[in-house]
Amino acid sequence: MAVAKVTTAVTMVQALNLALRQEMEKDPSVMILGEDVGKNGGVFRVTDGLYDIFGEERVISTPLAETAVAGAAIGLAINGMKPVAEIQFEGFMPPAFDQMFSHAAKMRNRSRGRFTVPMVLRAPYGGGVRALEHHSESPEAYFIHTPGLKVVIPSSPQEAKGLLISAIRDPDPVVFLEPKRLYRAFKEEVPEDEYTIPLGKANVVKEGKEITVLAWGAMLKVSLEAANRLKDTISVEVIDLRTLAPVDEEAIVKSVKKTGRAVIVHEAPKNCGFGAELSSIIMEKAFLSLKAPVKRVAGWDTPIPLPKYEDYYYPNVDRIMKELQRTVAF
Amino acid sequence: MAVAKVTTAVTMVQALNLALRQEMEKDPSVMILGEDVGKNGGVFRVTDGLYDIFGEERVISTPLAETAVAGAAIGLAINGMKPVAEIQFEGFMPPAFDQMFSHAAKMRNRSRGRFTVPMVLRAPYGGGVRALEHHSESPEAYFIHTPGLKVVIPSSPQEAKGLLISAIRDPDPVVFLEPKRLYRAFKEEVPEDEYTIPLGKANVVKEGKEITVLAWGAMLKVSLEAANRLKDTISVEVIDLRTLAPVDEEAIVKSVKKTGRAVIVHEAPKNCGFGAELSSIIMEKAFLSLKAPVKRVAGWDTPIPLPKYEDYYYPNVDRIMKELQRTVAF
Amino acid sequence: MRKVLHNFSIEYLQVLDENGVCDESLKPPLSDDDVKKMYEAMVFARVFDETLLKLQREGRMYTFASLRGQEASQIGPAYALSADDWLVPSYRESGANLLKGTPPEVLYVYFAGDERGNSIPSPVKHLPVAVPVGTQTLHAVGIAWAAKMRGEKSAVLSFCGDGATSKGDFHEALNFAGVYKTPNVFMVINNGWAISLPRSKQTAAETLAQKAIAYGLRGIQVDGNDVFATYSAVKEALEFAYRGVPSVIECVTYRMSDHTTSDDAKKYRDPEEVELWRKRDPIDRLKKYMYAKGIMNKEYEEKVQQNSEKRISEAVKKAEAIQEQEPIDLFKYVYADMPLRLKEQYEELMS
Amino acid sequence: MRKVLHNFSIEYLQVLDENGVCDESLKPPLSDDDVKKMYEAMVFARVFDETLLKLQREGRMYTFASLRGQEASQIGPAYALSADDWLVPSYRESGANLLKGTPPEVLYVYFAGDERGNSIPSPVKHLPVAVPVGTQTLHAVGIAWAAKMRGEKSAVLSFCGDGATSKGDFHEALNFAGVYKTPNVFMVINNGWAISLPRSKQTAAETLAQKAIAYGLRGIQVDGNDVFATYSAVKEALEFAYRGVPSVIECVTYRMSDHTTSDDAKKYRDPEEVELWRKRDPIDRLKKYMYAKGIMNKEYEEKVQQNSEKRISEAVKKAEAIQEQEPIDLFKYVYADMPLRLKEQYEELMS
Ligand SMILES: Cc1ncc(C[n+]2csc(CCOP(=O)(O)OP(=O)(O)O)c2C)c(N)n1
Ligand SMILES: Cc1ncc(C[n+]2csc(CCOP(=O)(O)OP(=O)(O)O)c2C)c(N)n1
Ligand SMILES: [Mg+2]
Ligand SMILES: [Mg+2]
Repeated sequence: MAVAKVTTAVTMVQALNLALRQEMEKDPSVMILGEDVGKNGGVFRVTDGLYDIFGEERVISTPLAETAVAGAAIGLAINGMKPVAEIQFEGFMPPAFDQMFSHAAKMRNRSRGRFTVPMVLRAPYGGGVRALEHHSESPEAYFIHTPGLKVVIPSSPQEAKGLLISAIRDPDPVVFLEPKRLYRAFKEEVPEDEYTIPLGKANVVKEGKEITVLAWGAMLKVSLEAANRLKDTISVEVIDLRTLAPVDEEAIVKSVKKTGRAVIVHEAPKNCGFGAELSSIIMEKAFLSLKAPVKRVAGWDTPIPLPKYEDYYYPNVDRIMKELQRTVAF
Repeated sequence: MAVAKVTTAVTMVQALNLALRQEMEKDPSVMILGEDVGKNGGVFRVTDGLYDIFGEERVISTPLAETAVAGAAIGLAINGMKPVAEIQFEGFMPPAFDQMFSHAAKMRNRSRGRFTVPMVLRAPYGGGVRALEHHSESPEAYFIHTPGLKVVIPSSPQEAKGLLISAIRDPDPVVFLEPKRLYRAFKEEVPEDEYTIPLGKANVVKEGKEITVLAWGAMLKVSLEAANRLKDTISVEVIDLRTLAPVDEEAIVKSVKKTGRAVIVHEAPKNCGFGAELSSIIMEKAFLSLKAPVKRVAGWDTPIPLPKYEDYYYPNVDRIMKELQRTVAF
Repeated sequence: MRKVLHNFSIEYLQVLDENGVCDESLKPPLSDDDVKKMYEAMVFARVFDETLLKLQREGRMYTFASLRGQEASQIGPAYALSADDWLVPSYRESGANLLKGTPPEVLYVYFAGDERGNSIPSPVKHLPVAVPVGTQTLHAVGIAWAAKMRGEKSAVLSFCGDGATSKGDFHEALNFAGVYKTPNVFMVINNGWAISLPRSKQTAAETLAQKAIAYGLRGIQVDGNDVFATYSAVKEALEFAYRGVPSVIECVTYRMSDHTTSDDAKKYRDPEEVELWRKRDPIDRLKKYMYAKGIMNKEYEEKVQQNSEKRISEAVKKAEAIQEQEPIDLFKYVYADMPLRLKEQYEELMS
Repeated sequence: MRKVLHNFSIEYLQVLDENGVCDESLKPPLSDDDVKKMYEAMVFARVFDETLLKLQREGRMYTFASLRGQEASQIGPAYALSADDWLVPSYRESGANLLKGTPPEVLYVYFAGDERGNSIPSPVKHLPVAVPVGTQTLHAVGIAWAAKMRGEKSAVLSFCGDGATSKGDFHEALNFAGVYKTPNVFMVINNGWAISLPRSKQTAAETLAQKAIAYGLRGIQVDGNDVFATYSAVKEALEFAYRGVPSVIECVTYRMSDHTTSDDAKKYRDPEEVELWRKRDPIDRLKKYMYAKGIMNKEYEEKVQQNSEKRISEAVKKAEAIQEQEPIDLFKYVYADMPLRLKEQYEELMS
């Protein structure tokens, strides 16, 4: 990452907004579509102000139809545009799923490269904001299990900007999930100039010797907090995966070969979540280095509770600490 | 399973047909809906003849709309019916996914038990029949990752009948995936009377000492074949999981604790497939028994090729044998 | 040969005009008592709404979708239902839900972020709040279809918004209803906005009622701020529904509040438009009629207001006194029987 | 007040009647040469179809969807396109695809189960076969929208069936087209059946053309076995499209064959119905017209047939001589760059 000189402290929402603006300024084929992304600037304000700058031709509030948002974006991408489509909440991605699964993911392969789908499907993602039902889901595994899609989840404002720019420039369809509880949780110095963070490369956020934590999105901070609280007793390495598909297996294997232990943290239900894939990768590629079983701290295998009880649901610092301790003591 | 006395040799298609007929005779609230299930008897003839017996009120060829098939089935189930909905091919389940994910899976939980969805969503599933694009998919992981759904995949005519009857009687929504390459692949003696095979219980199909193979659907036979070819050199235990959600963890763990090794076989893409979950369960619950890493023999992480090249794609006897040998030799 | 194959038309119905003047030739057969009950339900809906907005601002609740301005679009239709008919609401039909029989404390519990608020007490026939826009129209078709199969005299009244008409689910639902002649009445509440998208940009169709034509259904547009029109159109549609003829009813009304408590409508709409609609208030309109008719006086008006406030403050008390759910309740309703894995996860949570 | 708000009507167009008699007042401005080209394309489509059905029976191909009977519904529309216009087909538009410029050997390679048959040679502007019914209508909207944004004079002609009109995707596509005034022409090929479901049970709407009304689009029904009518309706619709007015065109035609080679239509439909439609054959009809007009004679007729057969047998030879794909081709087109995991999987496959 080539970090430019001028930086400003911004939230993730602002960083994403900046990324969109700069890419739209640079490349006239970049356009935004989705529910309420226009004058309203999106329900989380990620596209705030872009309508005023680029007009209703390039920042388009669509009718209420997620299948169409994805399907039209595919057509736009095939015919030379670079659509950045927003699904208002990840809980409303399922109606867009068929188009992503049947077409976005397969068009390049189907046509042997004649037609390609350089689109981004953005959505606020995950829980922790006391939202209504269907507004706190973590559907990354559905997309990861779909060959032909890339899946990216940023963990901070700086990450968000660099990864989103890379996603927009990527020649393949990218599902870009934005942890909504990080949207305004903190500010970070972010370079004003454009920069990219390569897709497919993980980030070792904290080095350690005894155990590896694999996390992404909002769970990164929670994991880091757990690692820090344990700093006097356990040397924890924390990796931010950033791109979940294709995932950076080399970084994972390298770390676990060093530490011999791993815990994976995610918000999505445990059963068949991405944690399972990561655990299996470690099993397959670092078995002999393992001193303890790889464990998953994840959402329960239940629907996500309404706001009053959501704290019971998501992995928290305590649960992660407990698992780290148990694993090291194994 | 209480096996009745009179049996007949039937294909899986016939066994499923019999199950549907008997449940419809027994319970007037059981009904069938889906594309071409009526007079045409379904494109694979699973519902053949039922239209003539039960009439167009209970065996309903619907308009071409998978979202509606699932969504209307939910309403029917809420209001006292037991709909068995067919999706013509698993590749067209994605448009039904939102209704299954957002409502079928959550209605009981959402309403604290006031409203329930005792429906079955059936579909032909998997590859190996030289079909068009979208007709050879294996989408089980999407459903398994969705709490509130059950997922069942039979591996033979006898299994198919007993499991489908259980699925129809189950008080919760069941996704029932039928390996289309087994539909007419072989006949098996099947009890004429109704019988059930409990959901959530795996079946040890072949006992063995050195390595466990976990498989389901069409991969069971392929796995058994691999095991048999190796019978003089490796003692392979083969388990048919039957129900993938909730999966029979006890049976899996028991077997792997005995054998110390495991290979999982599935048609779906490897990345984040159900094999990953199974590998993780073993990691978490039988780590100390493991003599070698658990391996997955699965579909590649690519779209499924058109018929001419599909043999390159699916796990076959050779690939399984190789993995079994490698794992035992580890 | 170039010829006209088919002609279609869409009608508009208004019974009470903006000044509360009633077109007696169209007035549905409602007794003065009925009219009072409808008025009371509209006031109750509004007071419920105002109370919840206040409590939300105080942080005692989570997101809430106000129904202000849409009282006539909810109460007229709900009043037309019999106990055997079903109500399938979206998230904005608190008024209809209350009239259908869900106690206010239950609804409040829902908006306070607790699943028990979606546990509609038996035998009240209405589904829980549906958040994914438009999806509930398909449930409405399935429920109606089941009733028809069993030969019950029971129809299903479902609600969705102007935004929902753009969803594939809406389309597939109307089409199924047409093909299976299910006893459905599809209310389309055109309140002018889908969050920030004005009706004019939701679809190029001149009316939403004409969407019925695509499915061979009955379609009509009504003045959604006129409780006689909404009642009458639904009553008529229910009669058709029992005979297997589904209808679409577009209610033209207005969302007076922000979309929800998370929204700020000032970002995208003109306050003048809101002002315009304030003059068309559905409660004021009915009140004018009732005063003119002599079935309303100041005393009654105040009493209705006070009773509503009292009933709601009692409900809030009751709701806030509800015991916390137990952690086991997270796991208990996922399946009829709790699988091993959920038992283990519950233990892990408690450890 | 109960009043009619809006009136709508749906027209029907036929130019050549069943006996090949032309309504000259409606005849589109086509030269004799144009008519011959259309005739040739129709015959070519039919011979292609017959050849593939034969090869399929011989086991040299996989599933194939015959277009027999629908030649006029494909060739008229495709003939109306300019090279800058896009064609977005379903799986049954081989005739249109060939006319648009995809070589027959490429199409054959597709039905022989090889992805390279979906690699439409540049610069031919048509998408690969779309199997998931109705989904392609949304791609058509996106492509048209992109063209409009760039100010190109390019419209998109998409095809879907009567069955597809029930899908949510179709609804959302038409609605988007209406809102964004995209240059789209939506052909709805009403061939009477969606596999085993007759048109009458697909929707309760009297026509499929009237579905346009739900979105404020132009809608017209045409005789789909009349190539002048299909050409003319599309030509007109393209002119509207360039000006930002999308259209729906219902072609009433008939699927003479089984749904696909995997289907057996005898299970569900009356052979008399098929017989009835045999008399309405679109090629025979045009032939009658051409004989009467004096632009057709036996010699020409035979030559067209022979040329078609020759061209196709050459194509089949070419197609069957194509080299096998390499296993690496399974992995090469998943992403622009092959990720590590795919490289490893390729190695595993080759080991
Ligand atoms: C499928 C889906 N997409 C998006 C949303 C987010 N959302 C909630 S309400 C709403 C607008 C709905 O508008 P309308 O149907 O007119 O109903 P209204 O809110 O005006 O009552 C949107 C976009 C949702 N709940 N469901
Ligand atoms: C979404 C989807 N559902 C089901 C199918 C299976 N299927 C293939 S063609 C077909 C019928 C299509 O009918 P219609 O749209 O009228 O087109 P036609 O085949 O008559 O050309 C069905 C059900 C599919 N391909 N896609
Ligand atoms: Mg609205
Ligand atoms: Mg058809």
